[in-house]
Amino acid sequence: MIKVNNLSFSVNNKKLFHNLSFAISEGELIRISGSNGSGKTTLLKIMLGITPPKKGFVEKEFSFGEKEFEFLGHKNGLKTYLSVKDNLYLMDLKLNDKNLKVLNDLSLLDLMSETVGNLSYGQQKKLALARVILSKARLILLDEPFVGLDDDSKKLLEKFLYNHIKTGKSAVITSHIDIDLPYSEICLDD
Amino acid sequence: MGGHGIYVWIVVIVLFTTLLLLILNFALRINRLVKEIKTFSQIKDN
Amino acid sequence: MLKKFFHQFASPKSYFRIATKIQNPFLLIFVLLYVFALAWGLLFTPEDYVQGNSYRIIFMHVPASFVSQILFLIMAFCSVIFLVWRLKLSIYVAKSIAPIGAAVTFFALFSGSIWGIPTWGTWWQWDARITSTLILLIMYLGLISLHSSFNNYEKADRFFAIIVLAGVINIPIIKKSVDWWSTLHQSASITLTDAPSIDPLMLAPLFLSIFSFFGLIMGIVILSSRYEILLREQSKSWVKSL
Amino acid sequence: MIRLFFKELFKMVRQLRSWLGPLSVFVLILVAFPLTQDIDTKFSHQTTFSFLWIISLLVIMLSTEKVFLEDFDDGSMEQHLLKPYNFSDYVSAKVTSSFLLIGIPLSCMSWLFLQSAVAMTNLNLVSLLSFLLSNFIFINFCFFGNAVSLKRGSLLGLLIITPLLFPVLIILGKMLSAALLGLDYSNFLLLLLGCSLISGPLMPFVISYILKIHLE
Repeated sequence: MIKVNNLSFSVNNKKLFHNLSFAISEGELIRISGSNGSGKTTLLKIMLGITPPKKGFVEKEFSFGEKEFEFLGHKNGLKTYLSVKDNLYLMDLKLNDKNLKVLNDLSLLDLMSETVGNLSYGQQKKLALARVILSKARLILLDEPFVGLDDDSKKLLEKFLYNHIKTGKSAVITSHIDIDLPYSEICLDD
Repeated sequence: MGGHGIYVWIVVIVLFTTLLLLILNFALRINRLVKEIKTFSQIKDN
Repeated sequence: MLKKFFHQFASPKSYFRIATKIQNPFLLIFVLLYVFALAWGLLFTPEDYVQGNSYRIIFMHVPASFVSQILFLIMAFCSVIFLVWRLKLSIYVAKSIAPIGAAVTFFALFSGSIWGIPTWGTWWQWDARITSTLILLIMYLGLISLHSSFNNYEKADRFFAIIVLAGVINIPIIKKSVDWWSTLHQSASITLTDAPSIDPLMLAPLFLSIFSFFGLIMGIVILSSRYEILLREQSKSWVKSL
Repeated sequence: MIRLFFKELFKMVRQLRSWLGPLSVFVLILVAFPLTQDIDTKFSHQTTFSFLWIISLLVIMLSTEKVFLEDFDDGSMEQHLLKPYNFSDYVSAKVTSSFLLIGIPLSCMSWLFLQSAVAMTNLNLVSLLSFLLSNFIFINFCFFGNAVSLKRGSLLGLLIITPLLFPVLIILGKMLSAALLGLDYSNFLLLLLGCSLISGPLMPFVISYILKIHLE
């Protein structure tokens, strides 16, 4: 699905990683690990095509423009001065039964008219995750998705990821927290 | 008319001060940087 | 082919080596030449009938205002090379020109103002040339603060190059429009270029002073670009083994 | 594209302070200006016009101060970059919505103030048009400046783009003086139109290129 060839990256002459190669096939979960500042987020951004790599290239089977992937970074992409409902409108999510059921599972249904700025960090994170869960993308890339989630939501996300890769789709996550899923690991520490 | 020599000398003085300051500024900075790099690499070697 | 050539001969390392070698003789020659030109202009040319001695400021003012614009052009040229070929050396040079350009532009404005006091009776006029020079100074200052406000050098370099290019397109436009604007009012009593009755006795030292001042400033540019290279390439092995 | 524009408009309308605030500041300054003069003084055309232009420019600078910062900070700009549509469409949607909510009201208010301050008979429509065009150009350039100095406060970007706006102000001034002298001013109006026709489609590309560098 996506192939990374001899990737190198450095910031102000400081090397982050060198000659990195791997491939993601269908139905695979990749976990990128490494200490702080080892370039996990940067690697995700290179795979997304936001940051150009210093050397090497990323081969994609599909073009990233075609709504075949979904990304959630450290920043949630939510407007804090708007209500949950308005944010869902900005994310292009319709309020049909199926979507509402997922929102109910995330216990966000009671908060629909609440302003996002008044929600807790975990609730905001869940709202942002709702976009990923409802997107039906073939590849999802998550940057530290478990930070700030309670146990129930963590289990829900794990279950979602499990079903996701079960249906032949792929996911890339960076995480410090251990997860109960089969995954292959890419370690950025040398 | 004539006269007005004072203006010329003011400009001359300002010009040469500016040039001198520019040259000194960069020369001193280079010196300091080279010294720093040398001491850092020495500490790293030991 | 061309790219390879550039990368071999315009690497910061070989530039630094050559620059270190030629810098001192270069500076010395042009300082002496400029002092000679100034001495010739200030002491051995006849006094002007209209302006008296004050016209002698021309030997410092004209070179400075000329060089202040040439420096911006050189900076733009370097930026184009950087944006097209990603040649690091060119952006080092461009960046090291900015503070020097600001200093020269400031001096051009200052000497113009001083000259204005005896000739115009005022140290400032909102005339086309002066206004566009003032804008040039502001652009130099803006560029310096722009580059220093980024902590990622590579991003800063690209922004710097883009803004320099925007500025170099801008300068002729501003000049043209300000010219246009000032024609509405009465033109200034004496414009700087139409110095009254330039006779060859004054012209020769004037040209010599422009040439030698340019060389002198280029010497300082070599000096400051050496500093820039050292600063940016600190972690490279060739710098450490210096 | 249209959907995107409505989303941007929706976001902006909901955030009252981003457009209502600057408009109120504009009104307050308009009120303050006559207060500094004697009641009987009739303003000259030249002064009133240049006052209105400069105030519009300042208010637009004020109102566009954080246009990109908000999206950059909460991460929605990254999401826009990854979406199927062009990134420059997002920028032009933003420009258009702020022209609609800030540029057009500013032009109308300037025009109304003009009616009250100086008696204009032959220049009504043209002055409104010149306000609209100049405000459009101002907004485009202020967006450019803010894109450059995204996280460092808008001061830096404005320092660099304000010289770019001088020619526009000079054209405006020339147009006015030609009109007041009864000469043909259509050249200047066409020049202004040309400026906005060039900067309108071109600026979103430049701005999106700059924003992409910021996102790296």
